[in-house]
Amino acid sequence: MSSGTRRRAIAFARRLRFYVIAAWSAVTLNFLIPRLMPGDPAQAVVQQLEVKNGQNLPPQTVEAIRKLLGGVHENIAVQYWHYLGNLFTGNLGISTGNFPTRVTTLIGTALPWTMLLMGVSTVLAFLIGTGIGALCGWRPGTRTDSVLSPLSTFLAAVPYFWVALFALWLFAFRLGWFPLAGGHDPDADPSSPRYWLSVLHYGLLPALTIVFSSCGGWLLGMRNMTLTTTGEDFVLLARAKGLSNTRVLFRYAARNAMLPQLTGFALALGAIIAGSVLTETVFTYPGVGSLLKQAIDNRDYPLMQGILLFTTLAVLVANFLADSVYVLVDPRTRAQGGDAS
Amino acid sequence: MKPALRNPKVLAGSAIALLVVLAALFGDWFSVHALGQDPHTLDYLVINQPPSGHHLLGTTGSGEDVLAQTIAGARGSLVVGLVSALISTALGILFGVCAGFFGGVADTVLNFITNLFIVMPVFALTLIVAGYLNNTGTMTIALIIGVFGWAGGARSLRAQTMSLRGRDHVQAMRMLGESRTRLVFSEVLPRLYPLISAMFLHAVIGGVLAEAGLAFLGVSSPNTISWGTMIQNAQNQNAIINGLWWWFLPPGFCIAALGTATGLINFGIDEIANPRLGAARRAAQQAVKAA
Amino acid sequence: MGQPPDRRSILRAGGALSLGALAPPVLAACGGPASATVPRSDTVSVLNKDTAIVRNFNPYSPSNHTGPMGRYIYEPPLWIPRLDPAKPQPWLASAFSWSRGGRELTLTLRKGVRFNDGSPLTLDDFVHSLDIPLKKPEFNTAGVTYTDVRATGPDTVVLTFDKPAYQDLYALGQLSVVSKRQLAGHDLATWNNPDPVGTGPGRIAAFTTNQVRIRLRRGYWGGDAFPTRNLKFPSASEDTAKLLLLDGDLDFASIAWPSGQTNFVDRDPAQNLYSPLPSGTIAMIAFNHTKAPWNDIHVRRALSMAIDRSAVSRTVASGQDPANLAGLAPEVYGSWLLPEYRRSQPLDVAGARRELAAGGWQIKGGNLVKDGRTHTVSMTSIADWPAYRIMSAATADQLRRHLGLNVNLQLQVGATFDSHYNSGTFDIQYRLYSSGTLYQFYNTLLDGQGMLPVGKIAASNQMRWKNADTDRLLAAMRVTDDPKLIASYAASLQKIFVEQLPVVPVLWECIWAVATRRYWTGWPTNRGIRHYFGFDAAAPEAILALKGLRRSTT
Amino acid sequence: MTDLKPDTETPVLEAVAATKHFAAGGATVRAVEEASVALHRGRIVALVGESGSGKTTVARLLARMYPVTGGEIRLDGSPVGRGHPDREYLRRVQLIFQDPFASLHPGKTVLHNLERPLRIHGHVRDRAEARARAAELLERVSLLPAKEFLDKLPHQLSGGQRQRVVIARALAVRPAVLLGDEPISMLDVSIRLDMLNLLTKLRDEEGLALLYITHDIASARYLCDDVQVMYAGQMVEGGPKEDVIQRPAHPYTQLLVDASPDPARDRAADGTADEDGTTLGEPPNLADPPSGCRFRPRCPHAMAVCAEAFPPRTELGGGHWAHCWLHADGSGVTTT
Repeated sequence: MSSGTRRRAIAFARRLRFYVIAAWSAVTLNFLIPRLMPGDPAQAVVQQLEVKNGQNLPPQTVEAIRKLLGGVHENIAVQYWHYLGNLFTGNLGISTGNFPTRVTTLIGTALPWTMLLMGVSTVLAFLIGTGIGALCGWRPGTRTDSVLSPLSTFLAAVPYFWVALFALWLFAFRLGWFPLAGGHDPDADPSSPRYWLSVLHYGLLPALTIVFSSCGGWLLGMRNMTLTTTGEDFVLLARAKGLSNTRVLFRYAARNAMLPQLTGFALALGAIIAGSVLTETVFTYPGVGSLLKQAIDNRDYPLMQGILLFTTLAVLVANFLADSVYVLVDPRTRAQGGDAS
Repeated sequence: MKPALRNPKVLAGSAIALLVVLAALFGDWFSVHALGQDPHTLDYLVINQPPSGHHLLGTTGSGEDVLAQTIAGARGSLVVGLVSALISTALGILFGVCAGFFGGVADTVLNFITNLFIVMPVFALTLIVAGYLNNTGTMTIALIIGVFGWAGGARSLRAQTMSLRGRDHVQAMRMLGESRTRLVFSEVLPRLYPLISAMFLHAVIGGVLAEAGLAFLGVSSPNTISWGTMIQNAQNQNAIINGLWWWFLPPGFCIAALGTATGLINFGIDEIANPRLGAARRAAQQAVKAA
Repeated sequence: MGQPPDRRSILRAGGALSLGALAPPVLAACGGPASATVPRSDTVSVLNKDTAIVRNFNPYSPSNHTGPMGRYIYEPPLWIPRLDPAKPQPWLASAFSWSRGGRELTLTLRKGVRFNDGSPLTLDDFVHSLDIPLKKPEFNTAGVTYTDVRATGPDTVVLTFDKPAYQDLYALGQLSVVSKRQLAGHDLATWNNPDPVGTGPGRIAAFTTNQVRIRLRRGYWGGDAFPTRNLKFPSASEDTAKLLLLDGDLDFASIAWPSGQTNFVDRDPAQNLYSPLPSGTIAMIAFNHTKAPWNDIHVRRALSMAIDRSAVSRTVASGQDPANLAGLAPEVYGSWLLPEYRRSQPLDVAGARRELAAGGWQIKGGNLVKDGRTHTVSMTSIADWPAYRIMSAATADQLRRHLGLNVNLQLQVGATFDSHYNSGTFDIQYRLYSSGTLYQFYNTLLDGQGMLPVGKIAASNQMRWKNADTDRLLAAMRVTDDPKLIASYAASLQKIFVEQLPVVPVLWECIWAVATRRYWTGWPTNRGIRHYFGFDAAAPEAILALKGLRRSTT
Repeated sequence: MTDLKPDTETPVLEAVAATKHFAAGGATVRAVEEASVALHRGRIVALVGESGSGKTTVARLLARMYPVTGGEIRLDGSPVGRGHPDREYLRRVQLIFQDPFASLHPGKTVLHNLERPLRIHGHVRDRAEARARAAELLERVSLLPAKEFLDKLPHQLSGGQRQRVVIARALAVRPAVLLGDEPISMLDVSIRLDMLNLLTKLRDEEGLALLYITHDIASARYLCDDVQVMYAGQMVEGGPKEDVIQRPAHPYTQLLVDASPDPARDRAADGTADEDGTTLGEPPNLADPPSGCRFRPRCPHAMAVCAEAFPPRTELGGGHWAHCWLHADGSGVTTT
């Protein structure tokens, strides 16, 4: 079907157009937010140093810091132009909180940790939640369902960091099963297996808290989707045809219920960085979330800006990929061409 | 309303929610007159006291009565939750219903903005904007949470409105000469109420949680008592490490209880609105599907 | 409450559980370079409070997070002892002398100093280091005030000042002496200097984002008498640091631990140590002197008299005792402090009421009233530190109890709090204050010359104190190095401070030392402190304090 | 565009060569091509065709629910604009939807449904009057006793009762034209006849012009005066009903008539032949329709010329016409 291919290509182009405009909007928003907000990074650095040294800084030092970190006084259009130019060359500026380190260097160091911790636990939470959710939705009202579904509602309402702090207190502090902070054994040599085992050990508790807190959402979503789908004609038909329960569940019901779950999953993957702030703050994990927290504490605007931009683009890319897969997979999107914007 | 209140889930949820609302409205009066404790008083002679007859839930590291603070926190948290939910629901209706109903250029523009906000990392944005705004007041925080949190609801509403717009009864009223404004308010909106109320409840607990998260990260109004700032203060003063569970546990439990209450009410509404599954929930999922 | 006593053994068991039987063979297998890891008992482990550090040893960065380890690499020309900042000591400059009435300073470069890359410290390096803040004022993070640097001999450098600068030596204690060769070709505004070259004894041995190891080299100019060559700086939050201290993973941390006595010291009094160290910092009430009623001495005095400082002191950790009248900590400014000002302001409610009456003030409905005009009292304090929340609330409570004054206490996050202070847009603030030498102490706080109008961001005299006597005394103090004259000016400044009360000192602030003697002894305590250590110390102090440690014999 | 209608008076409502194309996901769906239909006072025109033939689109074009892509709609002989219809237009033309279950707001009473149009068009001034008029309307559609029905909610009514309410609601406007989009297809077979009689009554007693859309030849034959047959968006044949049904000129009409269970012709061999046309084959994809005559791929008489162009209108006498090359030759009127 050449017209089908063409239609798919058009749908694709439309989505691409949306994401390009969205990316541009995000980039521009990112440029505007710090310029619309009051705040003075030099002041933040001065305050930080005064706290660190326990002393007020001499006026000359304060002057020097103002010169070093003070604002740019160019025309805003010129600034925007420079900003775009810098973006294309991968230059996100220099962190004021870690002067003179490049923002890209900081994000680059922190990113693998976040990807590792948040990526693994998001995938785990998704798989576990979706699996149990499909079972609950398939047989609503069973004991598993009647316990797990309300429990998930409760879990979704408990502040994540509160659970995490409690877990940290119980398992790391009272019981001592896990380390209290960090991402790896600081004394281990990065090339040794001991180091990698320590990475596992250090990451386990944070990962478990994420899985614990977030799989409820997947569970509920999948349960309800499965419930809806099993009421639809094609599933009833499949059941009437006498196909085995498992076959109907996996071939028909779950498969169709999965589509919205997958979109959610793409969103969740994209939101990993943003979601890592609380986890990494609680567990002092050396990822982008901690970096963002640090940036906010230090009023490190270039770093905040860089992380925000990076995060937004990550979400956009994840969504674009999910959308693209969607166009290929979902028969409805194929038939109608859909509209992304 | 009657069948709703006969549903045990709705009943339980409403009871908890009512308790929180009462605490928010009359909590200060109750604390001062019934408990004899002012949540704002720092009694620096009794710091970090475990629960006792005088301080039923003990005292904080600054000598505040934890029970009085927890009751006072209901107002702080609920105000943020309600205000942010009002803002996000209003924006959601504005963007979602307008886009879905009027279609055309309006839809293109509004839906683009909606999608843009959906793919933005909302929590990070909220955090950063709140962080930029330094000494933020409660209302500013509620405003930020609301302004960044409407897009998901708008998307559901748009999908639902589009489907309603195409329904025969709406088209029929339109063919009778009904004005578009009246169509929105009398034909479309009433049928969205279950979805909107579910969205609103969801947004309330979302706002409470977001405020707590922001407070935990140090972005909060330092002069307001909310469950979030209580946890932040407890964390700041090492309540966990020092074993001051009475300080740390109550605010978290309250947030969880309020969240569960809204969840129960939503569940109940779903069950009433659609014995199989709530129309609202389905619409939300279709919205996801449509993405 | 607290931790179960057997936590350590459980921790070990947990570690064994999780790493399982794998751990020993793994350790054995990777013998080679990894096992070069120094045993804990041969390492001094000091807390680095920054939780995420960056390999940034740029000495001009105002904000590098390399914390205490930088102290073992870069050294300054002079040492400004924290406990007597008015008496600078030679460091890399082996001698210094003033000429031309305080307009020229001659520094003599110490001989035989080598950088940690083995190259010698030359006069060229020295001049270059002193010259950088002049060539690039934005890198003047040390705050120097000289206008010219000139080598005048094989090992002498002359710094020229516009004005007599006897009081400006402090900056030379902050400046890092760097290797010209290493800096060559690098843009200081973008360069991280990941492998720093300095004259200090240390060299980076290993760097990760949560721990830095320093190896002390042989051939350090100051001698080799270190108890060990291995230092490590684990990064941890203050909470985590407490647990690391309990576990013996940290030897020393400079953190406040309000329950430190019960939760740490009492657990093992022979080994564990928690001590406040004097810092010369005061917690005080600062007034906006451009505003009524704060520009009225009677009101300020009444406020000061109505505070029971020992009651406020009891609300915070021990060691934060009532400050004396002059606001000069005896441990730091002891030689200047007039005996009559050593005592603290006692609670004197009757006196406070008399002062108010003398100024024509009444208290009605919790507010200050004079000539029919009502002034509400609003005090701001910093929200970032819990101790300040408590202290300021206690202070406000004192005023309510004793004068019936309703103090509207608002907490502000640090940045907002400071920006209001700097622009003079506040009523009264409860804040901490500390600044270098005695001259700097008064000058930064009270110098009325070049006072900025309200709304402009000021780096000194943010309270907008305008007093001709103060200005005259500070100006005179700047241009003399006669100890007798300086002492008399200092006495007059103290008198103004005590009588005019530009600020109301409330409590002393402390630096807290938490240490364990499990591996090392000789930690600084409030009894017999010689040198500061850890985060708050300057390079010479840190190096000397390290030399003062001894291997534990227990 | 001359008409050989038996009735020469100006049609109340008319579609002239109306064309509608929809854009859908990058493709163009050619739903209706140059369709013409004229509605006269006191006459019922049936528009017959299978699902997807474009008959509903024609009705909606006439109701101006969306604008025509080409051609025009004329009310009382004068062309109307392309925008949303004004109240004046809606007062003259009313559309009745297929599904009586969906076309009433589930939360609104019968009275509310009737009151709104009365109020919108200023036919009543107060509540009491509205109630009285609403009761009259219900009596006109034989929903008796009218007063009892006024306060009922849609779900308390049967399908037939609802469709009567829907018709009453349309009548409340006092229209000249009623467009019925398969108004009886969702109703129980037992009450369909009642509804048809109601429509006949409205034509006869009130002189309404009616467009009756159906896929059911039998009901068209029972009810209407004229029949027009649509296939895949094109009008293929039309004329007085007996002419068209008894002597279908277009192969598609023949197929349709043959498949119809017509008791009159006693050919109800396959009574299950239904609207989905299991016996009629598959309709073409309107996003990519066949060239020329769209019935060509299914036509037993297909010729080469059929692929080249859509056949012109051939008058077969007595107002009977067809678009088919079979007859175009015979008449000698050939245009391309």
